[in-house]
Amino acid sequence: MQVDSGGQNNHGGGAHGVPAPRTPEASLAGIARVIRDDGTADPAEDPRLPLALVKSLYVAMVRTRLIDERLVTLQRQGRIGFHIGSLGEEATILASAAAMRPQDWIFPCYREFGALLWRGMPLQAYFDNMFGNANDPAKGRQMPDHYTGKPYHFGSVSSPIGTQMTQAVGFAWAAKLRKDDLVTSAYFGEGATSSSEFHTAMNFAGVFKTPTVMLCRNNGWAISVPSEKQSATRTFAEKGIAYGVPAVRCDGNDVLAVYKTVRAAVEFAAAGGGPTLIELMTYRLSGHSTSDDPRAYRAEGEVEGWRKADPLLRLRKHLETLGALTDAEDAQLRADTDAEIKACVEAAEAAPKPSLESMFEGVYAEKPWHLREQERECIEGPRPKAHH
Amino acid sequence: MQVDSGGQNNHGGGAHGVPAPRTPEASLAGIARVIRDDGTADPAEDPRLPLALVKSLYVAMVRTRLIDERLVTLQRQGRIGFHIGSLGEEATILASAAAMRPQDWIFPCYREFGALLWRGMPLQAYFDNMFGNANDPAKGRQMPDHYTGKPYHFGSVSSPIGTQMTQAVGFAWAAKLRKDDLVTSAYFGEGATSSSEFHTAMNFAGVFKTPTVMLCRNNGWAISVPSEKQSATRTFAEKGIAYGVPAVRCDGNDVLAVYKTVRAAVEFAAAGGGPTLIELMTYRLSGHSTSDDPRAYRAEGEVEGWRKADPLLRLRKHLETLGALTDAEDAQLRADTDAEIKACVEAAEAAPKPSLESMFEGVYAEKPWHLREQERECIEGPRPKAHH
Amino acid sequence: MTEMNMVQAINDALRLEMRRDDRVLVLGEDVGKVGGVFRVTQGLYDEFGEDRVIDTPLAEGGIIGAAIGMALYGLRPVPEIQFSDFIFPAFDQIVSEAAKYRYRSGGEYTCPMVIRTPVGGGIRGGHYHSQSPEALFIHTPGLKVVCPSNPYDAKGLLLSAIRDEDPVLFFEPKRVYRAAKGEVPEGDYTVPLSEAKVVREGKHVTVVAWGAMLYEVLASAEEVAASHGIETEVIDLRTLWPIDLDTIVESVKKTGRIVVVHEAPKTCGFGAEILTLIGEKAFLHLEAPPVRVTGWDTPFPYTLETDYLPLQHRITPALIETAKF
Amino acid sequence: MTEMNMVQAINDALRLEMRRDDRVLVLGEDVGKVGGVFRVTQGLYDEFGEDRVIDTPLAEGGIIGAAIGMALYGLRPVPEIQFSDFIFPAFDQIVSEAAKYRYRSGGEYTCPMVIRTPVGGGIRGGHYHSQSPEALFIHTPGLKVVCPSNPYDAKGLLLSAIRDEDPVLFFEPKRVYRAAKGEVPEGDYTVPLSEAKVVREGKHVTVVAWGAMLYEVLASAEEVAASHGIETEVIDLRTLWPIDLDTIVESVKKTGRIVVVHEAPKTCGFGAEILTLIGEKAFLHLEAPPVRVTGWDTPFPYTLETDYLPLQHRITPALIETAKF
Ligand SMILES: Cc1ncc(C[n+]2csc(CCOP(=O)(O)OP(=O)(O)O)c2C)c(N)n1
Ligand SMILES: Cc1ncc(C[n+]2csc(CCOP(=O)(O)OP(=O)(O)O)c2C)c(N)n1
Ligand SMILES: [Mg+2]
Ligand SMILES: [Mg+2]
Repeated sequence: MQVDSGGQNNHGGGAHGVPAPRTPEASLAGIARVIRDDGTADPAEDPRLPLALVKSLYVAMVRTRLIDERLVTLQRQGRIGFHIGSLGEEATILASAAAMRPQDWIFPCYREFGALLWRGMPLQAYFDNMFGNANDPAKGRQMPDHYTGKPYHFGSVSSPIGTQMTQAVGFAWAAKLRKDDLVTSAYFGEGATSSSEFHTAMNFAGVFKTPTVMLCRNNGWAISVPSEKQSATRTFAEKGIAYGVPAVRCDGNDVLAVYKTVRAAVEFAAAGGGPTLIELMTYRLSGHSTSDDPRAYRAEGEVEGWRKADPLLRLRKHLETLGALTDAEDAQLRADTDAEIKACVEAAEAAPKPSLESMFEGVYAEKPWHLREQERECIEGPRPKAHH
Repeated sequence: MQVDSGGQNNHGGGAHGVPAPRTPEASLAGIARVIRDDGTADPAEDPRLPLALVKSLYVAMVRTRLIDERLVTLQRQGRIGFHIGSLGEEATILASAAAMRPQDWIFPCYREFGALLWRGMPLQAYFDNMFGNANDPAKGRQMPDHYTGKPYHFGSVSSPIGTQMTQAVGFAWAAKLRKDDLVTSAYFGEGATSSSEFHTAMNFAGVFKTPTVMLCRNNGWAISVPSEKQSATRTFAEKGIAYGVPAVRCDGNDVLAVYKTVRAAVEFAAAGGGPTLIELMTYRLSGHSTSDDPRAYRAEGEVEGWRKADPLLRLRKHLETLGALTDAEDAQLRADTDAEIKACVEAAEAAPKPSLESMFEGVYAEKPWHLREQERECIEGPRPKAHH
Repeated sequence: MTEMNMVQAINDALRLEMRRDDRVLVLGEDVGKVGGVFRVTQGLYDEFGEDRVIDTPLAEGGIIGAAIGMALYGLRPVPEIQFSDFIFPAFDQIVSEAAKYRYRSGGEYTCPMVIRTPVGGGIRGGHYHSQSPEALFIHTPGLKVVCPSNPYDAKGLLLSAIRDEDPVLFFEPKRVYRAAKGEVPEGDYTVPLSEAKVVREGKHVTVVAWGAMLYEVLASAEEVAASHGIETEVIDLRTLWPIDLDTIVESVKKTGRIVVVHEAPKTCGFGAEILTLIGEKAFLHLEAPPVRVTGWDTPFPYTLETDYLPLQHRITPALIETAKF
Repeated sequence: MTEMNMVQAINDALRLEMRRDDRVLVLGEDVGKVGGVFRVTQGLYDEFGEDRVIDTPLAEGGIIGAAIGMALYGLRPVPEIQFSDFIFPAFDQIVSEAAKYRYRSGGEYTCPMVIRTPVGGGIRGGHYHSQSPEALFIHTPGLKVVCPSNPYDAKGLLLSAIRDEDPVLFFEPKRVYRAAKGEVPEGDYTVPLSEAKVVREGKHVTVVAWGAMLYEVLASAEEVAASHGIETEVIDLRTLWPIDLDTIVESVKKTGRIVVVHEAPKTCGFGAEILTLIGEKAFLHLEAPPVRVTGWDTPFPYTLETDYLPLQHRITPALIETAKF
């Protein structure tokens, strides 16, 4: 069992004065890594994953990156309304998703479209969600990036911070009560550890020993609020202590470390050990979302430092040391992905809007009289002039 | 500075299987005490309080006990509607209140009428609250034991669990911003550590280093739920670690230990050190309130063990070893208190009910038209037949 | 048939459904060994064990958040909130999550669960053990809201609610938990949701009420029948939302007059909605201004609670005035 | 006088009052260096420093709970909730605590504070960045609720609200944050709470609205004046609660007709309360059924938001029908 507490308490009364972990080096001090600077795997730490798996993780991370970049462009062009991506955080998302077993369930925050695609959602369906068209599995009812993937054992994104954590615990608890061999994971940011949901989810998980892996993406920022203003602790992992929940910190830009750590927690949970809190040390390279301009609150220099720790570069270097990736392969992957994205965007843009009827469906299992009445009023009434 | 963490994490994934601290001995294992079994103070730990202070604490605790007992009787007789008392927890309440400085503010849970009286509220005013009559400072608007004592730097009781913690932090924070030398304390039960308010209050206190003393009365029970079902941790103190807040456990039935621990935290806070979490190990000797019959869920044997650890007995023995309390004095104290209570009850019962007008006052600073209208309707309309 | 009070009838429904459907479980504060502070879940812990009758930590948000997770999984949780005054720490999970799950996920996920909670005044509970927050949930699309007034309906409605595919707020009028008694069939039966019941026929004025206030309305109806010969038609709403408007409209078409009685504060209470619906559906049938008899717009007071509540003494004059208008 | 938009006017009010009264401070998520996600607090951090413009951890319950503590101490906190959709984690502190403090403590404690929060749709925010929860707070005795529609009122009402002795919910219609522009005096002035404003006079039909919908109502009023010669009297409510009912009743006595427009779902929305009040106060003056034009009773949808909102296309026919009834 690889899981242990990386936490250390600061009894002096809070972390004030402790320098903020604003560089990759400071952020990762004392944390075990697998992929070393030269790209080779540390033999003592290497989980020895099949090469095919590592390569497919690389493919997925590159695709995630390219999709992300394209969506930002589409938003700038006014073709989609919003995007919230995972630039720089791909390893935390892809490697953790890959470490879950097929029967396990993922409860997303909002940056995890990469995990949803890994789980099998067709790219077209994701783009349909981004455009909110009639083909969107969520029927265009929610903002972009508020996707849903039940067929892929993947939850439903909502905006209120933290709610998915408690639900992931309840879901895992139900499975445990039914003796169903499954584990749930919940993604959330370090800012979300301040929410009441984190407290409740962790406490219930601890008390009822639910098979849940709590995945804290510590990307340094909650919109404009730096991680050191969220908590007076030195780490977020040490919060596990308050709930009797084992916790561990992990280099979140190291695909192999993330996989190994999450996998251990999944196996621990599946074996009846209960929950684990994992703090994945990473960095949000982009703004919070397309609505945000981070230049108003953070120094470009800080970002520069982290660009060098880009998880894609690290994995690529690793694959190169293994002789498992050629430049030509990489270029082909990017070209294929671009083409695929282009086709999806075209189809998504061409698809019709959701119908007026669809607005009144699914509020309840059966439509009550008042919604039937409102639906009629809406459909028979005049349509709005174009807005926006 | 006496404050340090008594917490130890349990990395096995929760406290399941750890025997519940259901006896005073198990509960207090490893915790420093001041008053020893033979009644003498441990010279190494003794805070050397003035004898007059220790005696006045004894007086206050006896009065608290006698008031409590009388209120239970009054409730059984149907003369008051409800009481929630502090039987067995008097030391946690009185010694902590005494350790606060005059300029400090107390934010109560609901078992702390003893602290309110210590702070100077006349006993009559408390009984007026218990009867909800026109003289009640809260104007008969709230249930019994939902008192208010602003003149005594004492908050306003409300039922929703936990809300006072965050408010105590906000109040202390305001004082700190205004460079006003005051500390706040918040009382709460160990059950309340599960509430979202505990999480938020502790986190804000840690981040903003507010001068706040968080007083967790661990009395073993949250109504029928035993403390070991609230959390998978071995202690509640160790929850401080999650917030960078120093924490300490204390023998809650040892007046001198409570005073010393709380005083140290107050001085630490006043000196700019920030918040402290104190877990006071005690036991709820009564039911949760007069509405509760604990025989439905707990073994009488457990209560028996704790009766022997009664904080009044311990303090009395201590005073006797000091030759500072005679049986005659004790009897006189009890007789005086009885007489005082009797007079208060009579006056409170004789006082009129709050006026109908009072029901419409104080919703806002000024009465808006709709409440003036409703007041008129109420006053000019028929009165209800007697209910209950 | 057995005579039962509300507590027994609800307990009976829970036991029955837990025997019939092993996906059903109960969770909340003190619901286990002690059987809830009102003893509604008494005996269930002994019969079904701690995996299906679960004492939780003190966190309403956790109770509902976890129950949502359970419902997503496929169980049928019946969480209890000890008093409806304490539902607010769970408000976000209820209105942002449970209410919207089906809609926001395009129907992939559903959230069938019944949140049971005692409601209303009359037990000298003051500010925080007396409130009636139903309007807040009725205003939230995606939720159903039920409030029975008697043991028969309580059992039948709870069985319907647990079998329903949507999240239901099940408000139990604690003032009549033990006072309301009646014959209850022993086995399985349901009272369908969204069907109001005319519990007294009359031609002069329609009164809509639910829960504990129904008994006050019935007493006033008797009073005005005897004193003024006014025949009141009394409708027990039973399900508050989605409302059975037809039954009310039909009655108002007959009487031309409507009074709504509820304990919650007047302003933005459910009474406003009912009267506005009548204004929309039966305006031309109204022969008198629609009237509300409700709690005042103050926090719920302790000592003066009988002056606060819309009891018989306030309903009777409203009936007379409306009928005579 | 300077031309300002709503964002600038609110910013100006905050800056002015923080200069005038050193008890006033701002706290919330991202209100500091970046000046709020809508930039409403921009520049305040630079002028007043981190002790008076405070970035908090991500916990709305903490923001409001701490602000209550500050208000009890004697400060005048102006907490910001980033979107009113995210106010629910703070719901307990608002409705159980802030709203009841004065009453429950017999007047010993008071809780003056202004909770600022963007409200409403129109920015393609979907379920969770578009809602209008005002009715929940209007239903809670002890709270005041304000929603300005233009920069002049926004500044004047905010200054009144901060100086008020009671807790105020200050809803800012984000759809017109930048679109609504107007002349705003530079210095100190107030717009009193609980005073509605007749922004267009007319004799055929009264419309009550607030916030962003006011502009839709005015567009419809022009439209029906031109097309049907219908003269609409438009009332900008400005303070939702306590309501200025006199102004509405007076207008309805003249027009005999009333339409309320709001974005929130219809059922149990504030429209129901306004129409019921009119039924109570002006029943005999009504010449047509009172009408609501509101959001539908569904969660707020993304793609179809203009079909969801009660915009001009839905207001216009309601005016015509009501005027012609
Ligand atoms: C309850 C709630 N409050 C506020 C917001 C607005 N908001 C959205 S994301 C965010 C910051 C989240 O930071 P973090 O948890 O660190 O996640 P990250 O975005 O960094 O992945 C905030 C404040 C929200 N969505 N929900
Ligand atoms: C939000 C909320 N939920 C539930 C309750 C009902 N309740 C009152 S006291 C209590 C148990 C509190 O236990 P603890 O915090 O240990 O305090 P103690 O009574 O033991 O002093 C409960 C569940 C409440 N008052 N508020
Ligand atoms: Mg973050
Ligand atoms: Mg306790």
